[in-house]
Order: sequence, then structure tokens, then C-alpha cells
Amino acid sequence: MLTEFGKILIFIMLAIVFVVAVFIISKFLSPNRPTREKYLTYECGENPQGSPWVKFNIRFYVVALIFLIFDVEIILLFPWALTYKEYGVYGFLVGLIFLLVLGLGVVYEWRKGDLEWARPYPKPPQLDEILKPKS
Amino acid sequence: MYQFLYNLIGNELIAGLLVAVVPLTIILVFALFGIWLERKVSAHMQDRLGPMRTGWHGWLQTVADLMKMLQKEDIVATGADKTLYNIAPILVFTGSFAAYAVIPFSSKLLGSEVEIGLFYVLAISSLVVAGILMAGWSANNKYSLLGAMRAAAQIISYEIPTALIVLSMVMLTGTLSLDKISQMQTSSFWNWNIFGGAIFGLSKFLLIPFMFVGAMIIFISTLAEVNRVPFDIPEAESELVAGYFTEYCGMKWGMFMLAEYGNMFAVSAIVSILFFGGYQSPIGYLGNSIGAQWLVPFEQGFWFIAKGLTLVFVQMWLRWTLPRLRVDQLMTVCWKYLIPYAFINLIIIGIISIL
Amino acid sequence: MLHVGLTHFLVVSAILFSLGIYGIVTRKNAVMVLMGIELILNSANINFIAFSKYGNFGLSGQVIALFVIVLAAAEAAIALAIVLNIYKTFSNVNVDEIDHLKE
Amino acid sequence: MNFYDIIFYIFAAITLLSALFVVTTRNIVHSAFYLLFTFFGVAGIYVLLGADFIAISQILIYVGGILILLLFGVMLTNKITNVEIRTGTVHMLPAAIASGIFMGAVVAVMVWTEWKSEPSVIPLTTTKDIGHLLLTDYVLIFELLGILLLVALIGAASIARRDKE
Amino acid sequence: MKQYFKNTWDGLFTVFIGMKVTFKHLFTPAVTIQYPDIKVKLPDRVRNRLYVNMDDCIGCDQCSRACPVSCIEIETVKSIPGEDLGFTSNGKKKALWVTKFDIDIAKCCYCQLCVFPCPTECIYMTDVYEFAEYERSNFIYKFATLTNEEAAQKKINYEKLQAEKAAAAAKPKPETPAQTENKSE
Amino acid sequence: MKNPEEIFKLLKKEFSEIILDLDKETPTESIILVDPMQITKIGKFLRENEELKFDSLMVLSGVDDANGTKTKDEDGSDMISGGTLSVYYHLHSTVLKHKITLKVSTQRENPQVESVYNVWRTSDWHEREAFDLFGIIFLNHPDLRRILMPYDWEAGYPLRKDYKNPEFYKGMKVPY
Amino acid sequence: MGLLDKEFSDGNIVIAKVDDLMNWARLSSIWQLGFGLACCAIEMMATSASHYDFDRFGVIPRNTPRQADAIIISGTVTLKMATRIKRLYEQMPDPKYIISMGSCANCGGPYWEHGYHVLKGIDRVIPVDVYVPGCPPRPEALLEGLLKLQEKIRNESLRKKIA
Amino acid sequence: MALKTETMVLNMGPQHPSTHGVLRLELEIEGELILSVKPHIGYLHRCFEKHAEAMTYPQVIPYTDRLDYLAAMGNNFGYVIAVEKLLGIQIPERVEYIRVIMAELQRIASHLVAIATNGADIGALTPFLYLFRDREYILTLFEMTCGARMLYNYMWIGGLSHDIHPDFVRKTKEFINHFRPTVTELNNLLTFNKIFIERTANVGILPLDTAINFGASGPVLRGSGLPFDVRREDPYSIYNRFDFEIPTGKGLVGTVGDCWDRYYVRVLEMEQSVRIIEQAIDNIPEGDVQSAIPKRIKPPKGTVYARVENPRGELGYFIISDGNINPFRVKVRAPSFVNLEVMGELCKGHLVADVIAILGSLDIVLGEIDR
Repeated sequence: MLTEFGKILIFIMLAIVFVVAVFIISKFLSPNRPTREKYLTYECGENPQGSPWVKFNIRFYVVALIFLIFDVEIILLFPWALTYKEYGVYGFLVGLIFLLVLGLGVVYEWRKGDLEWARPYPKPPQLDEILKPKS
Repeated sequence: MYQFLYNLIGNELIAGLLVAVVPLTIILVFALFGIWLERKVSAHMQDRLGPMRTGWHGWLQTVADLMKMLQKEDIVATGADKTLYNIAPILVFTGSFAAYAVIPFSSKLLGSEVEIGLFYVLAISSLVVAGILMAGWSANNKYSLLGAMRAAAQIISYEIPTALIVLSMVMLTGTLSLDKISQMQTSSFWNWNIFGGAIFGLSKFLLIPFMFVGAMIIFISTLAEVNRVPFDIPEAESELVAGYFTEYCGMKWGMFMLAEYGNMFAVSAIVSILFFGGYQSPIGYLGNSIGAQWLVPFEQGFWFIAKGLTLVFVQMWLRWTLPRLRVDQLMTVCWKYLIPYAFINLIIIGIISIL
Repeated sequence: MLHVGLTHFLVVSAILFSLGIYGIVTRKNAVMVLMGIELILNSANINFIAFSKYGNFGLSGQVIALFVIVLAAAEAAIALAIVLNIYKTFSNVNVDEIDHLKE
Repeated sequence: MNFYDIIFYIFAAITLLSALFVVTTRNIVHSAFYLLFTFFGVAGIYVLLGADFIAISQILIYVGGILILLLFGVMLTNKITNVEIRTGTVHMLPAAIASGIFMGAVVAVMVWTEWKSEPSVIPLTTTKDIGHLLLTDYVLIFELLGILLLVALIGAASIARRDKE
Repeated sequence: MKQYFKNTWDGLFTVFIGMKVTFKHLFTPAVTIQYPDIKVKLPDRVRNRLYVNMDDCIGCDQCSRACPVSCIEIETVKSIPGEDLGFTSNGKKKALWVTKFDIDIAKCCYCQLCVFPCPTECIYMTDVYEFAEYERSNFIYKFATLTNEEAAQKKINYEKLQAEKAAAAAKPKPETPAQTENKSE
Repeated sequence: MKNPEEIFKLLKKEFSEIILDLDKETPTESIILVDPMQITKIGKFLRENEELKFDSLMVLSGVDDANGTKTKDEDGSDMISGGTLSVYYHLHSTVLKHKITLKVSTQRENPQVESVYNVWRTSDWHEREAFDLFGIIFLNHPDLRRILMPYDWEAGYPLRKDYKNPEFYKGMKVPY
Repeated sequence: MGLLDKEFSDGNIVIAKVDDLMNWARLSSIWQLGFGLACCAIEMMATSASHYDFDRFGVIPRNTPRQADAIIISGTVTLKMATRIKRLYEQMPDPKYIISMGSCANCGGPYWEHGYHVLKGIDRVIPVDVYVPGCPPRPEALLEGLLKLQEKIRNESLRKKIA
Repeated sequence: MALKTETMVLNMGPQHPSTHGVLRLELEIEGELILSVKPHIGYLHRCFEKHAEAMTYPQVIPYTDRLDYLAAMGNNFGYVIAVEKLLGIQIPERVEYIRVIMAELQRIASHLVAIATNGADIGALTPFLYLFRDREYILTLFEMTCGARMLYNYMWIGGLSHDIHPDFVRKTKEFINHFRPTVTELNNLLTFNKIFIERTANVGILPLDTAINFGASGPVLRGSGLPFDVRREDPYSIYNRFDFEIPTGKGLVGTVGDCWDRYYVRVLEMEQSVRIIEQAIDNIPEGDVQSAIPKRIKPPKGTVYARVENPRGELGYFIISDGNINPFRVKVRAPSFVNLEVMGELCKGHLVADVIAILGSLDIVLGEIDR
């Protein structure tokens, strides 16, 4: 018997098949005229300097990290959200404590400035510094 | 639908496939129509006309675009990582399309009646994030990578307010099934969740303002999840040329576009199911009143698509009104505004619902 | 052997576990080691859930699996943070080259 | 061989093959991306075992969270200056032999052991039951997990933050 | 804290104001001119493609000299006595055969500087702007009415005359009436 | 608010041996001729002196005076040897609202002028431009590269009066 | 090997129909590379603005050459820029088209005589499909050039090589 | 021991949607943080100065059009004033009035583009189209007068190429009536939008003394707070007859001299231009539009530096005449060229997205930068 998840699997398969089919049709129709320049990486018409694969801003990592923790907490809350009504106030309190712990996390991160994206407040260019002779 | 087809054909696989084909058709048609609509809406908002020369008011425009894209040469730059570069559009489109499996277009047309549909929708969209990162990384292009990193950070961040609002709706309705949530908001717009759901009494009136806040928050954060203005910094035209799909051309790019429009409709559908009654008619069914029961699912389909399109229109409206945020402001909006509001909203809804 | 039963799941889990071990042992990169650990955790989870289905413990296995996932997330977060810190200190994340605690 | 079996084999193949790629590919970013398929396959296996909630959680946390985090970690910690991001490997052969032997032993044990192989009845959807369990038997662990996560958050964030000083 | 709520409010409020504006425009009629179907009448003074009315051109070369981009090339041959070139519309007598009057409209910068010095107002800018081409060579507009052979003939005629004059100057004896007759034909 | 004569007098007093001349020939402007190797010092003085306060350099223009001996080379194009290249500085004070023009002249064969980069940063690109188009070398300029022409342009300095166009640049035909 | 690379020696009705359909698609959806050079770029922007509205013809600016079908050379091409334009053009996927807009792009325009740094005509670097005269061309003139280009595309055929 | 992210060199331009033409910016970034910005210009170097040396005096005018192609009238204006100064001739009253009206209309048109592109850079595309729509009306006025939409060759030495069209006065008044509500709409839609303010306020702050030392002029300098306007400072033509204000940056939503101030100064300047036009339009005296000048313009030997307030700032022409019919040397002090110099200093420490906002607020036109 086709279970409900089986139907989802069919959806996923169908999507993949569809995309691949479209690619094949496109391959069949489209021309292929390679030149050397065509396969260069686009960078506004200039020669790319250096690789794009350089290390990244740590903020991205911190965001992912905070997200992961929150995500996990929210997942744990879903079963609770479905059932807490049956337990009345007790059920709600269980979740509330959990939620407050989560809230504590938000507050902590906020206070510590981890929610600040690296927004610099750069100093405006100062005249004296600009006119300093450069060595 | 599935049952009907199964009885008709007698083969589970084919029946399931047919059920899946319907949403595929819908999102294809929607993407074609949606892009045309987007161009028309933007044009008329800007005192222009938009596409005019392919069919009546250019309604064949996107068909032409699509067919042209099929004819375009496929370029994979020498520096790119070919495998990942080719997998990425598949992944993105799959992630976008798989969400349709649980969205009830009407009480009869529903891909899968899986119980934890809402949860599944949240989860499957993470495929899109992986796909976008893959696309950005494999293209060996600075704009792509910057765009992909921004997109990933943005989408995952905004998943939290979305999930919090979804959680509060789960608390209110007590189910994770999108179909059941739709069924609950039956018969009149007064029963929609944005008006406190199908319950009566004091708590309904207490809920209304918080429901409005919730609807607004989830709308804003879904806007960010599908990278629409003002949250379109991953593909910010004026900075990153085209963001993570800068290097993609032809149909591969078309798949990203298709996935984007598919996502647009999907999130609108989710918002409309959660807050605006899903496929339920606001005024009752013609089919019921004239005694033609077979008409009802079609009416439901109409209402569902109408609601979805309305929300899509609002998305477009916002897009052609607002400038875009900067990446740090985007994060600020999410972490410092939406999440605290959603959080407090959640607690209040919890308190009201156990009253 | 044709009909899928508990054994099949356990075998899958065992192979996954060995692959995880292999990954941990052969790779120098700390992030790769983390990936190996994730594989091992997944294989353990398969076991939990398989026994939850084929045993008499009700859904406890699944709940434990959920906890494992949660722990895995916490572990990944902390571990990656540590890896990052190691990287900051040593400009390197090769596990066998980081053999002193303080510089 | 019925549907169930075929799908099991598909998912097992996806899982194991991609896991093999994960541990053997030299490009670490590829490894991370292959991990996506492993997680996905494992989620499929969970579904086959009737654990729908866990399966979805698996996708949500592993694919949506841990994988992204790993990718960011990879991108942050590698001097990625050329196309291939290689990671050094050590003692491949002994490791392969050892883990092969280990695998053989475990598999043998598992195959030869007489498991009670009657599937117990698992409800169609497990979320509610998990919820009940969380609110009754495991309520303490549930709360503790909250605190654990808080600690993890604070710890990880402060470790990662250390460069600001 | 106050700032926090003010930011929230400002954000939402200004967004709504903006949305009001764009929504209003959704229903204002478009200003678009649907070009190939509707072509607006351009003002009288509009400056587009150059046109030379060769009937009026006296070949004075003033336009060519005024042109900052030297896109006008004029070659003239003096007429020989007895040829009647006619008059321009404002009554000037023509005295030069314009053997070549080429305007490379691709170079033209539409500055109208050539128009003002023209004594007969024969060069002017029209309102024709639709003249895109597939080949660039098509942009060289040849206005000279004489065919190449005619032009060559005129040139030969004039050279002959010059030679004769030179000869006449050298030998101041007006002879050879037959030849003069030939010329005037 | 001072007129050029007053400014000249002031300068003469400060730099008695350097200031060369006040050129009052031109109908609309008075130009102070200055030694090219002292322009930085004078510029600093002009900017900082309380009575002058020339805080803004409006424009710095290089000029090819074309006053050397003109010869024709084998293919008939002009060659100039000897003579001078000049640089004009138009100064303006946003506070005192007066203007003055300085001029320095330098040898065409080895054109060297001191940079006023550290006095008025406006001159940064203007000096690069003068270098690019006339080949005037500004001493102490930190980044004296071509600015308008391609960095790999080898055919000389195009605004000199005897500049000759190259036939090809990177395989592209240059003349019409 | 795609269909568009093939050349059919004899045309039959099927090829003619496919031709028509594909040409129609290409000509109705010419996406231009969002790219302005000089004065003409402003007129190009005016053409896409409300009064003339490029979008009516299905033309929308794409910022990356990978997704563009046509490049409108709108203004003076200098020697420094020419190599970049060449590369941008090369980076567009086939089939691709070029409109040379304005005098400068056509032949160096006002700068043809003394312009030591001006490329005298973009066709020295890349093949041009349509030349639009004007300095700058009126928006209508650019639209007319676009119509000319559409006409050209309409007459393309699988039977002969596509430009 | 900080985690050093590797720096990356990111090219913006020459083909980039928001570099306003063919500017190329070489950004050195760390993550998204700008370490340094190197503008590379010259991609549109059209050798104006060489051409000017080869042309006669009137023939240079079409080339001046093509300098700042968004404000061609202003360029003509500056050049003819310079040559007239050199020749020492008087201009008829009527010509002066028409020139001022044209220059102010051109200023509005140019600022419309500046504001539009600034908004579009930040992501607001709809205001862009509204403003281009209004610019179109001004272009119609110009086209009616002299036949060209963008590059006019309208102001000639000693006069104008055409007299104004009989309908011109009426149409201009109509335009002004239409234009005022547009500005309000613009303010509602963009200027005071919270997102726009967040994006531009406190970004790219240019302190006044730095601005002066960098030679900035026009809205950039005024945005930093100095009411410096050549029309007031060094009145040319008949600007001393009109009553208008010089808007300066006040730091209304951020710090004085930030991007928003530069933007808002332009919005206010459009209002002032409308005021000037209103004062001038009813007082155009009757008369001829060409003063008697010799057919061959041959100024005496000498140099002249004349400056006018172009929309982008102080536009100066430095002309050296050797008594021939060709100028010996014409040097243009292009406002954008000078304003752009500050870019490198201004962007340091900002994010990639801010570069766009800063560049948009500087409002450059590559035509006059590269000339």
C-alpha cells in the first residue's frame, strides 16, 4: 500500500524527473559553441582576481549556530504544543519553563551582542589623517 | 483525489503519480502566470503597460521566455564544480516542489495526508538552503558565493520566527496537519484563524489582535524566506549582479526562477491556510446551496488559489514599493524585532488558549 | 533475507558506523572528524528506532533518538566552535598537528 | 520483494553510498554536500521504521542546521585558495582494513543473532505520543535538554566570539 | 525601549504609506506611448536625419566646414560657361556641379551646426528617425544627383576648359572655335 | 577677500627668492608664476595662512605650451623638442572667497613638478591625469599611474601637441 | 550537439513550423544585458522607463551576461572598454544578438577623427546585427532598431546558419 | 589572535548595474567589510580635450554636450560663458533669462535621474520610473525648443541657437504644476521610507573639512553642510536677480554629511530650481536671441577660467587661447571627477551594500569624469 510518505516520495521523484527531463530537452535544443572566453568566470567583464573560495565572515557561522540551537528547541516544542492542552496548566508550565529558558538564550545573546551583525560604525574620513604624508 | 484515481485505475503508483502531476501543473502554470502577473503589476504600478506584444496584453510572454530559455546554450564555467553545479537547481526545485505534497488545494485535492504536514513543510525548505549554498559555492564566482552565504544566513534566520508562529498556531489548533487546520476554519470568514478560529467566547476576541500580529510576522518572515523585496539581498541586483545564480544560464536558471515562484505560492498558501482559512470559502458554498456536491471541491480550489494569489499580489506590491535592506539590518529585523515579538505572541496565545 | 526485517536495518546501521569510524581515523581535518561522528550518531539512531519498532519498548526508542538528535546538534555547535577556536590559534585544523594545548 | 523492500534498498543504498563518498572524497566541501544525501537517506529509513516525527526532525536539524553549520565551518577553517579543497588523509590502508574487519564482525553478529523480528504496532503518527511521553515519563529530561541547549548556546557562542576581545 | 517601539511603528507606517502610493498608481492610466502602433508627432524643430535638397544646393561647402565631425563630404566641379544649372528656390544662381555630396549619417552628431550657415537653406534636419540598418555601409547617404559617369564627364569637361584656358593663356590667339562648340553641347 | 596683487605681495614677502612673477598680461586672470620644485611649500602656506586660507584647489591643469622648436619627422608629423610643459593651479578659498591662479613651468624633456597631494587631495587624480595625458611627473605622488588611458598604453602622452596615434592597440585598429 | 547547431539541407513543413515557433520565442523575449556606456545609455534607460517601456516587447534587463540574449552597445566604446565588451559578449550564451546604438557605437561617431582612445565602431570587435543611428537615438529609434532585430530573427531558419 | 578572514578582491564594474556607467571599483573585502576601494576610471575616455583643440570655438559646443550628458545645458552654459568672458561681449537680456530657465530645468532633469538611480541602487525601482517619467516632460520642453532630447547644442557663443517656442512658457508652467505633487509623492514613497533612511542615514559621512580639501562641490559639498553654490558665490549670468535658498545637509535623520543628506539636498534643490523658473518665466524680456558677434570667433590671446554650478557641482572651463580660431587648450574641471575622488576614503569600513549607496549619493556621470 502506498503510504502517505510514499506519496511524498513520488512528489520528490517527480520533481527530479521533471527537472532532468527539462534539462535534456534544453540540451537537445540549444546550440553549443564553446570559446575560451565564454567559459571564464564572469566578473563584470574583468579578469577575476583570486579565488572566491576564501574564508568567510564569522558572523555567518554564529548566525547558523544560534539558529541551530533555536531550531532544536522549537522541534522539541512541537510534540509539546500538540499535547499540552490535555495536561492543563501543568502542561503549559512545562512548556513555559522550556520557552523561558529559550528566551533567556535570546536575551543572553542580545546582551552579549551576538545578534549584532558586524555593522561597523566607521569613522568618517578625518582631514588630518588624510593629509598625513604616506611613507 | 487519490482514492478516486485509485478506484479508477487500480494502480497505486500511477494514481499517486497523477496526484503529484496536478500540483506540478499548477506550479508550472502559476509560475508562467505569476511572472506575467509580476511584470504586469510592476508595470501598472509604474505607469507603464508591461508586456503587450505576445498575445492579448502579452499573456504569452512567459511562454515565449520559457521556450527561449530552452534554446539557450548551457554554459558551465571552467572553474566551476560541475557536479554540484548541476545538482543545485534540481535540489532547489525539488525542495520547492516537495512542499506542495502536503498543501491541500481543496478538501479533495491533496497530495499526501501526512499528519505532520506543517512540520514537513518547515523541514523540506531546508533542502532549498542546501541547494542555494551548493549553487553559490560551485559556481566559482564571488558574487554567487556572497549571495549564497547571505541567502543561507537569511533563510535559516527567518525560519525561526516562522517556526515560532507555526508553533503558536499548532498550540491553538492542536494539529500539525494542514488539511485539518483548513477544515477547522470552515463555513465563514469569521471562523478563520486570523479572527481567532472557530471557537467562541471571550478568548476569540482576546486572540484577534495577537492573531493579526502573528499573521503579519509570518508574512514578513516568509517574504524573507523566499528572498523577496525588501529581503532580496541574496540576489540584490545592484550589488551582487544576480546573487547566487549569477553564473547560471538557460534552463538551469529557469529552474531557480520556477522554484522561486513555486516557493512564493507555497508560502502564500501556508499563510492562507494558517490564518485565512485555506481552501474554505468566506461566504459558504454555491455547490451546497444548489445541492451539487461535486461543485464544492472546485469552489474550494478556486478560493484557495484566489487567496494564494492575493497574498502573492501583496508580495509583488511590496516588492515594487520598497527598497531593500542591508544584510546587517536584515538580521536585526529578524533577531531583534520579529523573534521577540513572535516569542511574546506565542506565550500570550498559549496563555489564552488554556484559559 | 528477501523480506526486510530488523536485521537489515541493523546491518545498514553497522556499515554506517564502520564508515564513520573509517572517516574519523583516516581524516586529519577536524571538521571531517565531526562528519564521521555525525555518521556514527546517525547509525546509533537507526538502531534506536529499529528497536523501537521491533522491540517492546513502545515509543521510548524514538524519544531517545530525538534526544540524540538534540545532543548531536549541541555537540556539533560546540565542537565546531572549538574547531574554529583551534583554527584561530593554530591556523590549522589538522587533528594530529595540534598537539600542544598552549602556545 | 515488495514496495517496502525496494524502497528500503533504495534508501539504504543512498545512505551508504553517499556515506562512503563522504569519508573517501578528498574535497571536504564535497564531503559536506554528500552528507546531505546521507542524512536524507537516513530520514527515509526512519520513515520506513514508522518514525515520521523523527524523520522530519532529522531533515530539519541535520540538513537545515548541522549541515549548514558544517559547511560554514568548512568555509571558515580552510585556506581555500585553489579549486580543490583537499584534506590530508593518514594511514588509509590500515584504517580500511581495521574498519572493514570491525564492520564484518558487527554485521556477522547482527546477522547471526536471532532477533525477535515481529514489528510492534506503531501509530501512524508518532508526534502526539512523543508529546505525551515528553510530558510524562521524560519531562525532567525535556527540561534538562532546554537547559543543556541554553548552555550549549552560551558556550558555543562565547567560544566562537572569543576573537572579538 | 521607546526607540524600539518607534522603530517598529515607523517601519510599518512608512511601508504602508509607500504602499498607498503605489496602489494609487495601479489605477492611474499608463503614460506609455505604444510606439509602433502610435507614433507621436514630433515638434517642428526636431533634429533627426539630415536631408539635402539638391535642387537648392549651390555647393558652397559651408555646411561641410561647419560640421564638427566632418561627416559631410562635398566635391564640386565648376561649371563651364554656357551650362545652365538653374536657380535655387530663393533665387541664387548655381555655379557649381555638385559631383559628390555624401553624408555619413553614422558619424553625424545631430548638432545642427551645418544647417545655419547654408545660404539657401537646402540642408536641414528632418523628423525621420526610423532608419536603423543591418549594414553600416548603408548609412552613407549620397545626395548628389549626378551619376558617376556624369560627374566624371563634368570633371573632364572642366579640366578640358582649364587646359584650354591655360593653353589660351600661353598662346593668346583665340582659335579652335570647333572645340568650343563641342563643349557647349 | 584679497586681490591677486595683494596675494602676490604676501607671497613675495614670505618666499622672497622663490616666487617668480606675477603675470598680468591675460585679460581675465592674474597668474602667479612659481618654481615647480617649491610648489608644495607655497601650497601649504597658501592653505594655512590666516589671511589667505586657500582651502580648495578647484582644478589642476597640465598644458603643453608647444613653445619648443617644431620639426617634421620623416612621415610628416610634428615633432616638438625643447620648450616647456606647464601646470596651472586654480585656487579658491571657501572662507575668504578669493581666487588665484598659480602656474609652474617645467622642461619638456624631463618634466618634473612637486606634488601637492598632501596639501589638497583634489590634486590626486588631477595629477595622475596630467601625468597620463602630458607625461608630467609629480614628485612624491604616492600612486602616479595612468588614470584615463589603459595602464598598458605605450604610445606616449596623447595631449601633447606632437602626439602620434599608434596603428593598433591589442589587435584593435585605432585610426578610423 | 543541439538542434540549433544543426543545419538541415532541405526544409519541410515540420522544420518550418519549428522554426517559426522557436524564432517567435526568441524574438519575443530578447533580454538585454543591463549595461550602459555613455549618453545613449540614458536614452536606453528612458526607453525602458514608463514612456516607451521596453517591457512591452518582452525586453528586460538582466545584469549578468549569462542570462542575457542581446547586448545593446549604448555609447562610445573606448579601447580600454572594448576588451571588456568583447568578453561580456563572449560570456553570453548562444543564440545572442547585438544592437549597436548610436553614432559612437556604429563608427566612433563624433570621435572618429581625433579620438585617440575611441574604438571606431563596435563591429571591429564583435559582430553587429542592427545599427541604430542617432546621437543619441530617440527611444523610438531604438525601438525601431529592436523591431528590425526581431525581423531579422524571424527570418532565421534552421536551414541556414544562425548568425 | 584574531581570526583573520582572508581578503578578497571583488570587482564591481565596468559592467555592473549600479556603477552608473562604466566605472570600475576594485573592492578589497574581508567578509562583507570594505578594507579599501580603488576606483578605476577611463573606460569612457573620449578625448574631449584633444577634440576641443582641433575644433573652432563654436564647434566645441556639441562636444561639451557629451561631457555630462545628463546636464548638457549646463555644460553649454559654462563653455559659452567662458568664451564670452574671453571675448568680452555682452549678452542680450532675453538670452540670459532663457539660459537660466533652461539651466534650471536641466538641473531638475539631472537631479531626477540622480535621485532615481540612487533609489534604484538601494532597491526601489518604482520611484526610478516615476522620476524618469517626469524627466520625460522636461525633455519634451527641450525638444520643443531646440529639437533635441538630450544633447542640445542650444547655447551658443553670444546667444542661443533658437528662440523659445511660442508654447514654451505655458508648457513650462504646466510642468511645474505637475511637478510639485510628484516631489511630495517621492518623499512619501522613498525619502522618508524607514528602510531607505536606514540604508542611507549615517552611511558614508563626509565631514566638511575633508569635503573641502577633496574639492567636492555641488550637492556633495552642500550635503556636508556648507552653503556653497557658485550661483551665489560667484554669480554668473543673472543669478543674482533671483531669490532662492541654498539647501544644505542638516543631519535630519542621521549625521550631517551622510548619504541621506546628499540625497535630500537634491530633493530640496529641485524645489529651489522650480522657484527660480517661476521667477524667471514671467519676466522674459523681448528681444533678439543672438548678439552681434563676428562670424569667425577669434578670441584674443589669454586664459580664462569660468565656472558654473552644474547639477553635480562646480563645472569649470579653463581655456587658453592663442589668438587662433581653435582653442589652444581646454581643460574641464568636471565636478564628478573631483567628487568621485573621495569615494576611496568614504567607503572604508563600510559594507558592500553601502558602497552602492555611497556611490549613488555621490551621483557621478562617467562622461565628464573620463571626458
